[in-house]
Amino acid sequence: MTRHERGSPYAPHTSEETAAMLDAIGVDSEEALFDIPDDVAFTGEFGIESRGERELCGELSRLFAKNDDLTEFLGRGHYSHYVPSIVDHLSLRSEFLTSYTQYQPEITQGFLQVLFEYQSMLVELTGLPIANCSMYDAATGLAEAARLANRVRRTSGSTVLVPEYLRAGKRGVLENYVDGTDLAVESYPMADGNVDLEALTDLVGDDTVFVYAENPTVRGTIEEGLKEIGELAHDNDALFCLGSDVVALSLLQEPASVGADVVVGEAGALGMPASYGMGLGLFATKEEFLRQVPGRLVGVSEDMSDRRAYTLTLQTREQHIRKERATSNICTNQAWVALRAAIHAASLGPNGLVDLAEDCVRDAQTLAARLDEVSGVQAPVHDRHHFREFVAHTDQPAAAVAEDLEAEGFAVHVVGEHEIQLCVTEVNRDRIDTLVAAMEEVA
Amino acid sequence: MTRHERGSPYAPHTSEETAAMLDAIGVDSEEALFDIPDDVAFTGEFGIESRGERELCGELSRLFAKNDDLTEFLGRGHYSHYVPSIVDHLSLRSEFLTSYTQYQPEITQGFLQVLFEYQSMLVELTGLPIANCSMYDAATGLAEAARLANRVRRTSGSTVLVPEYLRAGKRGVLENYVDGTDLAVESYPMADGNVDLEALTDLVGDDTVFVYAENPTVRGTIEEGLKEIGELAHDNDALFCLGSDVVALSLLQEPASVGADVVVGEAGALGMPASYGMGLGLFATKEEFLRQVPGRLVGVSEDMSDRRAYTLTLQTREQHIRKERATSNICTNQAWVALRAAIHAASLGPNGLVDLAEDCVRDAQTLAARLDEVSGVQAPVHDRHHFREFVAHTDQPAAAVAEDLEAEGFAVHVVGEHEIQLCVTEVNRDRIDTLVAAMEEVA
Amino acid sequence: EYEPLLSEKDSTAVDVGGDDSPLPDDLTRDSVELPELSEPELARHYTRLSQMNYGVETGPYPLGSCTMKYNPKFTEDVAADPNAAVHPDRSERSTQGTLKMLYNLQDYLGRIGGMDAVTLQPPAGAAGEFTGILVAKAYHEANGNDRSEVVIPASAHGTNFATAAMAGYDVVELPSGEDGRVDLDALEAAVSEDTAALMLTNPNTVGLFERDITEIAEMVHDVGGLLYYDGANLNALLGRARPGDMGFDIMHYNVHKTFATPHGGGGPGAGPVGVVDELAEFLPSPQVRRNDGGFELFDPERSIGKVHGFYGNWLVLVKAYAYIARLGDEGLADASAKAVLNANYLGSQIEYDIPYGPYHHEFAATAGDQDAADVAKRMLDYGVHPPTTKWPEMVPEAMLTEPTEVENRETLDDLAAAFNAAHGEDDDTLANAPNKTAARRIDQVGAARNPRLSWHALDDD
Amino acid sequence: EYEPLLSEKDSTAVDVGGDDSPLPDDLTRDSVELPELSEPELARHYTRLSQMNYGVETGPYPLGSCTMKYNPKFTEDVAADPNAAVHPDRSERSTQGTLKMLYNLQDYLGRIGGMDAVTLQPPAGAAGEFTGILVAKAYHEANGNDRSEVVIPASAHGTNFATAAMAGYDVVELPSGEDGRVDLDALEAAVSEDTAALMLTNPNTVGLFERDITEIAEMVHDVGGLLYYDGANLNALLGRARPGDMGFDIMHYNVHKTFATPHGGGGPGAGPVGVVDELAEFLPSPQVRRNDGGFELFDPERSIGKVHGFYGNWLVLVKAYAYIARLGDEGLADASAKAVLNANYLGSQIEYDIPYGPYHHEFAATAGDQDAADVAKRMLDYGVHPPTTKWPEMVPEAMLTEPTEVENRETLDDLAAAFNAAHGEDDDTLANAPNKTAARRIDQVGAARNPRLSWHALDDD
Repeated sequence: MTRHERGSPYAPHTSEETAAMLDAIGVDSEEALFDIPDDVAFTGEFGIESRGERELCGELSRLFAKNDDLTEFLGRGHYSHYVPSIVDHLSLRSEFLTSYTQYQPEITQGFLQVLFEYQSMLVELTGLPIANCSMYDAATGLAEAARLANRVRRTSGSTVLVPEYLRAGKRGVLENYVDGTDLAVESYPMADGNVDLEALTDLVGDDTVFVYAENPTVRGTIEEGLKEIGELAHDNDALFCLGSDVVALSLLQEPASVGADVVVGEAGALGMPASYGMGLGLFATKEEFLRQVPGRLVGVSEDMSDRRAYTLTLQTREQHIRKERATSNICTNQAWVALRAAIHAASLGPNGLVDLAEDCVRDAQTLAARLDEVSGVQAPVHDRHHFREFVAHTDQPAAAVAEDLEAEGFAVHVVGEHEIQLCVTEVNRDRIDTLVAAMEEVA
Repeated sequence: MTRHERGSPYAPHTSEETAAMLDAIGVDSEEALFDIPDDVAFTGEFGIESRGERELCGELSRLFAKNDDLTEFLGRGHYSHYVPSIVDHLSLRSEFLTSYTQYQPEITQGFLQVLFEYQSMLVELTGLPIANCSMYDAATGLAEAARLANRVRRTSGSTVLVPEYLRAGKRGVLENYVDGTDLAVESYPMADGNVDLEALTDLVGDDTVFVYAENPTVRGTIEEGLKEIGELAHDNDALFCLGSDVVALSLLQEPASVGADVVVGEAGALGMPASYGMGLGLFATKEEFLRQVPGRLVGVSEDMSDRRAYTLTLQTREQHIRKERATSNICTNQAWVALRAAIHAASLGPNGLVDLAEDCVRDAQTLAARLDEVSGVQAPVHDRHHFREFVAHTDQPAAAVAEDLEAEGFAVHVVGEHEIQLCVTEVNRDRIDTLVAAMEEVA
Repeated sequence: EYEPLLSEKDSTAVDVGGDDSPLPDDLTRDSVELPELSEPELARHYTRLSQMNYGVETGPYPLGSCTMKYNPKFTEDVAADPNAAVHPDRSERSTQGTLKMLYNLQDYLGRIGGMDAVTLQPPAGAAGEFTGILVAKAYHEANGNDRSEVVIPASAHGTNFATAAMAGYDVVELPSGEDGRVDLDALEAAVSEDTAALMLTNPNTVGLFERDITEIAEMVHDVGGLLYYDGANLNALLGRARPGDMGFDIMHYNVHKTFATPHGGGGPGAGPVGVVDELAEFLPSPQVRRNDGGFELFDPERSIGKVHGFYGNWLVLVKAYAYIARLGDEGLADASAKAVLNANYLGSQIEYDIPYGPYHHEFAATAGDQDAADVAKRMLDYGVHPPTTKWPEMVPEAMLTEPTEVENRETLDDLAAAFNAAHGEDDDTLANAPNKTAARRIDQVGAARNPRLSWHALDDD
Repeated sequence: EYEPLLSEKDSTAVDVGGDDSPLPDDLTRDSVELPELSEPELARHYTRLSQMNYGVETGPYPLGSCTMKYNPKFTEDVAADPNAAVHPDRSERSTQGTLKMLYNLQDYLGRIGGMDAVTLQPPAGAAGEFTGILVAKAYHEANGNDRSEVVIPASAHGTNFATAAMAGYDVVELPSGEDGRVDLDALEAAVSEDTAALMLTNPNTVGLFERDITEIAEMVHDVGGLLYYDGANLNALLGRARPGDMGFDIMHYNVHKTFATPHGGGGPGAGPVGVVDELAEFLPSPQVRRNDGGFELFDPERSIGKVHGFYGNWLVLVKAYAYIARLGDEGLADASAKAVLNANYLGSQIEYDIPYGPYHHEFAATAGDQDAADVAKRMLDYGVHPPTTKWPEMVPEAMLTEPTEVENRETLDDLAAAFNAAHGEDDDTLANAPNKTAARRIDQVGAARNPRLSWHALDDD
C-alpha cells in the first residue's frame, strides 16, 4: 500500500526520493536533521504495534461490540434525534471535513457561509442578535457566559446563581472557569421541578452578577416563570442567562421575549447521534456585549470586486491577537458539528423543526402516562409540562429498577433514591411498548 | 422536511410555485397536462405506503438482519477482498456517483480520466492493447466475446467450446447471447481440475470458432496448458478467450503471452464487497478487433486549446449510433464499479496487488492442508496449484456437511455429492481455525 | 486545472515469481508495472478528478430520455448495510432478508407497471430489453410459431434496434406519423404473421402519449405478436397509466429515471422486466416466491435461463426499492406530475420551437438554423448541463429536454435563460463554445481516427 | 460562482402554538421563520459551498503551527461505528468497549509523551492548556503554596497567555534569545517563588529545539514551579524525544497535527493532558482504570473536577486512537522524520531568508521588504494554501511554514515555486492579490467596523 515498507503509510516518500531530498538539503540522513541533545533523546520504544487498516477496523469493531446493545431512554443534556442521511453525506465532503480554520477567507468562503448561516439560525431561534459559531458544549458555554458577566458587570457583586437541579458536570465546568475570578457559584432552590421564584427572589440581591435558569430544566420540566426570573436579575443589575437546546428553542418561549441577556445550551441535539457526550455549545447574546463575546464570529464584508464575502471578524477579542486580554482562550471550537447541526436544521425547515419539538412534548407525555399505569411507578413526578424527558417515582429503589431494566435491554437515568428519569424522542419512540412491558416486570 | 405535505419529498415545489408555473403554462391543473385517453387511465392504487426516511432505514435494517450472520468461504466467480476505506469515500463523491454517461466530455473530464486509467490498468494486466470500460459481469463478457468471435470468424464453423466445469450461470448467459446466431455451445472435458488437453485436441476442429478456458478455473485450480490451448485454437482459426479476474491476472501468466485473443472475467474482485453477485465484467482484446469491441471506450484527444482531453470514442460501434448494426446493445455498463476497482487497484499498487495475489495461493494451500488433516476430509481434490479456492472431498454427503457447517456459522459451496468447495482470502483468513474446528465436529 | 494520469505520477515495475513465489515461474507472469502511490496522493487525485466532473448535485441535468434526478442519500446507506453484503451462493435459508426484499420489489414493480410477474435479473435497461425479447421469442417458439421480425418506431431508442438484432430478429422500422406518434396505417403495413413483437415507449421519445395505444395493441395482438414496453419514459405516467392496462405484454423498468438510483457515470443500472401471466413461465431463473413462512428461489417452468451470471445488480435494486417505499403511491404520482409540470413550464419559457405536443415529461425543441450540438456546447458556458441533441431524428436539430421533478422554478428559469442566450448567438460563437469549462471543445474525430485507449498508447506518441 | 444564502432561497414563517399545540400559548413562542427547502436544493447548496472551500485533499496546507495533514479515511468509518454511539450516562457495565478504548488511548498517550497519567476530557488544545494550568494551580494550592505568575516566552501561542489569564495568573513574558531560543538569563530573571509554571513548546514556534531544556527545567523546578509542555509541536519529535524525559510535568497533546484527526474547519478538536505521577491525583474527573476483568471510571483523589460537561470530544478521540494504532512505533517515528525532512527540503528550495535554525518540522521565513500577508494572498493565486503570516513576531514579516510528512517532493516543489514566484513580484501585484479565487481580497476592517453577523443583519442594509 505504501512505497516504503516500514514507516508511516501516509508519507509518500520512496527511499530514492528521501535520498534525493536529503541530498538537496545537504545532509546525510534524516537523523542529521534533528537537533536533540543526547541527554533528552528517547531511545526506547512506545511498544505500540502497527496494525493494517483491515486488521484495525476489525479490532475496533470487536472492541465496540463489547458495549451492550441497549435501547437508551437517556437525555439530561445529551440528546438523540434522527439525523437525516444527507447530514453525513454532505458533512463528510473532504473540502469541509479536512479544512482548517478560515484564516484565508478567499479560499474558504464555503465554510464561512455555512457558519454564517448557522449563526443566523441561532439568532432566529433565540431572538438575540449575536450568536457565535460555537462553544465546546453547553457547560463551557454557560461558564463563558458567567465570565462574560464578570467582564461587563455593573455591580460590585460576585455571586453566580444557578439552579439546584443542574448537571454536576455543568456546575463543575462553571466552577473551574470562574476559579480565576472572584466569582462564586451558589444554588437556588427548585419547586416541583421549576425555579422556586419566591426563594430566588430572596436570594437575588446586590451581590448577584448572573442568574442562570434552564428551559427545559435538566429534569425535563418546562419553566413557567422566565419573565419573572429575567426581571429579578435585571432589577439587581445582574445578567439573565437562559439554558436551552436548539430543538426546544423552536417551540418554547423565545429567550429575547423573556429578557435573556445570554442564551447557552446544546445545539448538538441536531446533527449528531449519541456520541458519549460530545456536544455543540450554542452562545447568543445582545448587541451591547458583542465585543465581550468569546469564540469566533463570522461576518459579512465585501471583496475588492465589491461582492459579498464572508470572513472571521472581530478577532481582536481572540487569543491569537489579544493574548492574555482575550475574551477567552478558545480557538478550535466545534465548527464541523455546527455545520452538521445547520444541515440538519435546514433539512427540517421551520415546519419540521416545530413538529419535532411538539413531538418532544407529546412523546414525553405519552410515555409518562403509560408508565404511570404501571403498578409501582408514578410519572411524572413533577406536575409540569415536559419536554422530551421527565422524572418518575419508583416504589422499588431506583438503582435496582435501572439495573433490572438494563438486564432487559434498556438504559434509564437514576436521579434519586426512588427516582428514575426517562427521555423519549423519535429514535426510541417505537420501543415504548417494550419498555413499559419490561417496567411491568421489574417495577 | 418538504414544503408540500403530500407527494414526492424530492420535488421542491410549494403549492404557490406550482400554481404560478401552471399559470405560466396556461393550464388550470397538473391533470390538464396529461394527454391520456380515459380507457387506459389508471384510477386504482398501487397500495404502496410511503414511509419516512427514518422508519424506512429501520425497516430495511431489520429486514437485512434476517440474513444469517455467516462467515462465508465462498467464491466460484464472486470474491470478497478487503476494500480500503478510501474506495468508499472517494467513489461516493456525488460528482462521480450522480453523473450520467459522459456525453458532454468538456464537463466530465474527471470520470473519463478515471475510466481511461481503468482501461490502462487492464491493458497492463492482460497484456492486450484494448480494454473497454466494462461489461455487466464476467458472464456477459464471455457471451459478448463469443459474439465478437462470430463477427470476425474466418471459418465456416459454429462451435463455441467451453470447459466442462463452468458456472451454470455463465454458460446460461452465453447460450442466451448466442441464441440469435448460429453458434452452438459445447463442453470439453477437464482432467483433474484443469483442461484435458488431449480431449480438447480431439474436439477442436474446422467447426470451432471460439475456445474458452479459465485461469484459475472455477474450481480454483491454476491452468498449466494455456499456451497449448491457445495454439490449438489458432491452428484451427478459432479465437482463444481466457477467463480470469483482476487479482489473479496480476500473478498468473499474462494472457498476451499465452496467445489470448480476448480476456474476460471479473474485475469486481477489487472494489466491491460481497454484493450478491453484482459484478464488473472485464473485456480486453487485440488491436485487430478494435472496431468489433462491444461497449464503451474512452480515448485521448485534444481540445481546441490543444490540451489533452478524454472522450468516449469509436461510438459508431454503439447502439445509439449504429442501431441494429451495433456490436452490442449494451449502453449503461458498470462505470462506477470500474471506478471503485480502479481506486482499489491504485491503493494496492503493483506491490500490493502481487502480494494480495500471492496470498490467494498461500491461503488456499494453508486451508487445504489444514482441512486435509481433518478426519473424513481430503483436500484438495485436485493435485494442482490453487488460487483462492479448492475442492475438498468429504466422506459424509457434502450437502449434509454444508448444512452442518451453516449451523456452526459457516457457508461453503456444495459442488458434488461428496465435494465441497472453499474460498479463502484476507477477509476470512483469520477464521480458518474456527472453521477447521467446526469441520472436525461435522465431517 | 490539468490533473496528470496516475502513470505520470509514478510507474513502478514489480518482478513476479522467483524464489519467494508460492508458484513455479512457468505459471506466473514476469512483471507488473503500475503506479505505486500513497493514500494522500490518491485522495487528491480522485478528489481533483471529481471536481472536473458534473453531477446532479452540481446542477440540473436535463438530458432528454437519459436525464438525472436527485438520488436520495439514504438509499446509499441502506445499500451499504453489511447484513446485505452476502455471497450469491449462500443458501436460501440463510438469506431470507435478501429474498424478502427481492420479493417485495418484484411485487411493487408488478403493481406499478400493471404486470403479473417481474424478474430483477437484467443488469441494465438494454439487458432488460434483451430479456424481454428473449421471453417473446421463447413464447413464440413454445407455440411452435417461429417469427422473424420485430417492429420498432424510427424514433425509438437505439437499444431497441440493437436488442432485436442481438436476439436474431430482423428489424422493421416504423416511420413516425405526422403528429409525431405511431402512424396506424404504417403499423398495419408493418405487422404480419412474422411479427414477434412491437417495441414501443409511451410517452414516446418526444414526450407524446400514444393515444391510439389500444388500437395499436389490438393490431399487434391480432397478428399474434406481442407488445413490448420500453420503460424509459414510465417516469411520466406513475399512478396515471400502466403499461399492463394499455395492452403491453412485456416491459422493462428504468430504475435510474423512474426510481432515482444513481447512474454512476454510466452504470451500474438495473432493468427489471415485467410480463403478463401468460409469459411468466418464460422469465429468467431464478425468481423469488413465498413458501411456508419464508421465501425461496425457483426456476420458472420454461425459463429462458440466465441473463446475468448471478442475480443482477443487487445494490441498484436495493436503492430502487428504498426509493419506491419512501415515496409510496402519492409520492410516485406526484413525481410524475411534477416532472410533467417542469417540462411544460420549461418548454413555455424557451424561445426555440417545439414542433410536437402536447408533451409530458420531456420535449424535443428544434435548434432551427443553428446546430443543436453547438447550442449544447454553448449552454455549458452558462453553467448548466445541456439537453440531448440531434435525436430523435424526426425533429431537425433536436434538443430533447427532460428536467425531471427535482428542479425548482428558479433552476428551470436558469435553464431557460441558457437556452435563450444561445438562441440569440451567432454560429461562430456557438461553434467555438465552450470557453469556460475545464476542457474546451474536444476533437471527437481525431479521437476516433487515432485511437489512444490506454496510457501505454500515449507512450508511443 | 456566488451561492445565495439559504434565507435568500426561501424564508417561511411558521406560527407556533394555537389549538393543535401540546402546550399552552404562554409557554410557546409566536413563530419561527427559517428557510424551508427540499433535499435536492440543500444537497446542491452545500455541495456548491464545499466547492468554495479548500481542504487538505484539495492541496497542501502548510499553515505553520496549525497545518493540516491527510486524515485517513478509515478513521471516519471507525468513529461511525453504531456500537460506539452511546450516551454518556450509560452504566460502566454496559460500556466496556468505550471504556477500554479510552483506557488504551490514555495508555498510548502516556507512552508517547513520557507521562504517567493522561486525561482525555479537554475538548481542544486550549482547553487542554487550561486543564493543565488548573492542575498546576491545584497542586500548588494543595501544597499551601499559592503562586501568582505563569512565565511564557514571547513567541508562544496566544492561547498560552489567554489560558494563564483565564486561570487567574499574571503573565510574565519571556523575551526570545538571539538564537531564537529561551534566553537563560532572561529566564533566571523571570522565575521566582511566584512562578506557578513555565509554559513552553519544544521545538518552539520557529521550529528550533530548546537545547537547554534540561537546564530550563532545573531552573523552574528549583523555584518550585512546574514545567508545562504545549504539545503543538510534538509531531516533530515522535520517537526521538519525549516531554516527560525533558523534565516537563504537564503537557497537552495536539491530536489533529500529531495524530491526523480532521480539523473540520475549526473543530472539534481534543486536548488530552498528560502529567507526571505527582500530579495524577489532580486530573479531571473521571479517569478510566482497569478493575477485575474490565474497566471503570474513577475520580482522582484531589481532582480539579470537570473541564467538559461529559467526557470530551469522543469522536475525535476514536480517530486519534485509530491513527496511533495504525502507525505504531515505527510509523509515528517515521511521520516525524518525514515532517522534518519535508520542512528542511522546502526551506532549502525557497528564496526567502529563514533567520533561525536548525529547524525541525516548520520554519519561519521572512518576507523581508514585502508584506507577508500580501505574499500569502498572492500564493493563493498559485493554487496553494499559504503559510501562517506575521507570527511569531520575533521574525519580521514572518511566514511560518509547516508542510507535514504527507506531501511528496513534487508538491513541495510546487509550494517552493509559489513562494519564489511571489518573491519576484512587486508590492502592487501582491497587494491586489488574489485574483484567481472565488472571492478576491476581502475587506477585514470593514467587516469589523460594521459587524453584520446574521442574515437578519443583511435585511437592514
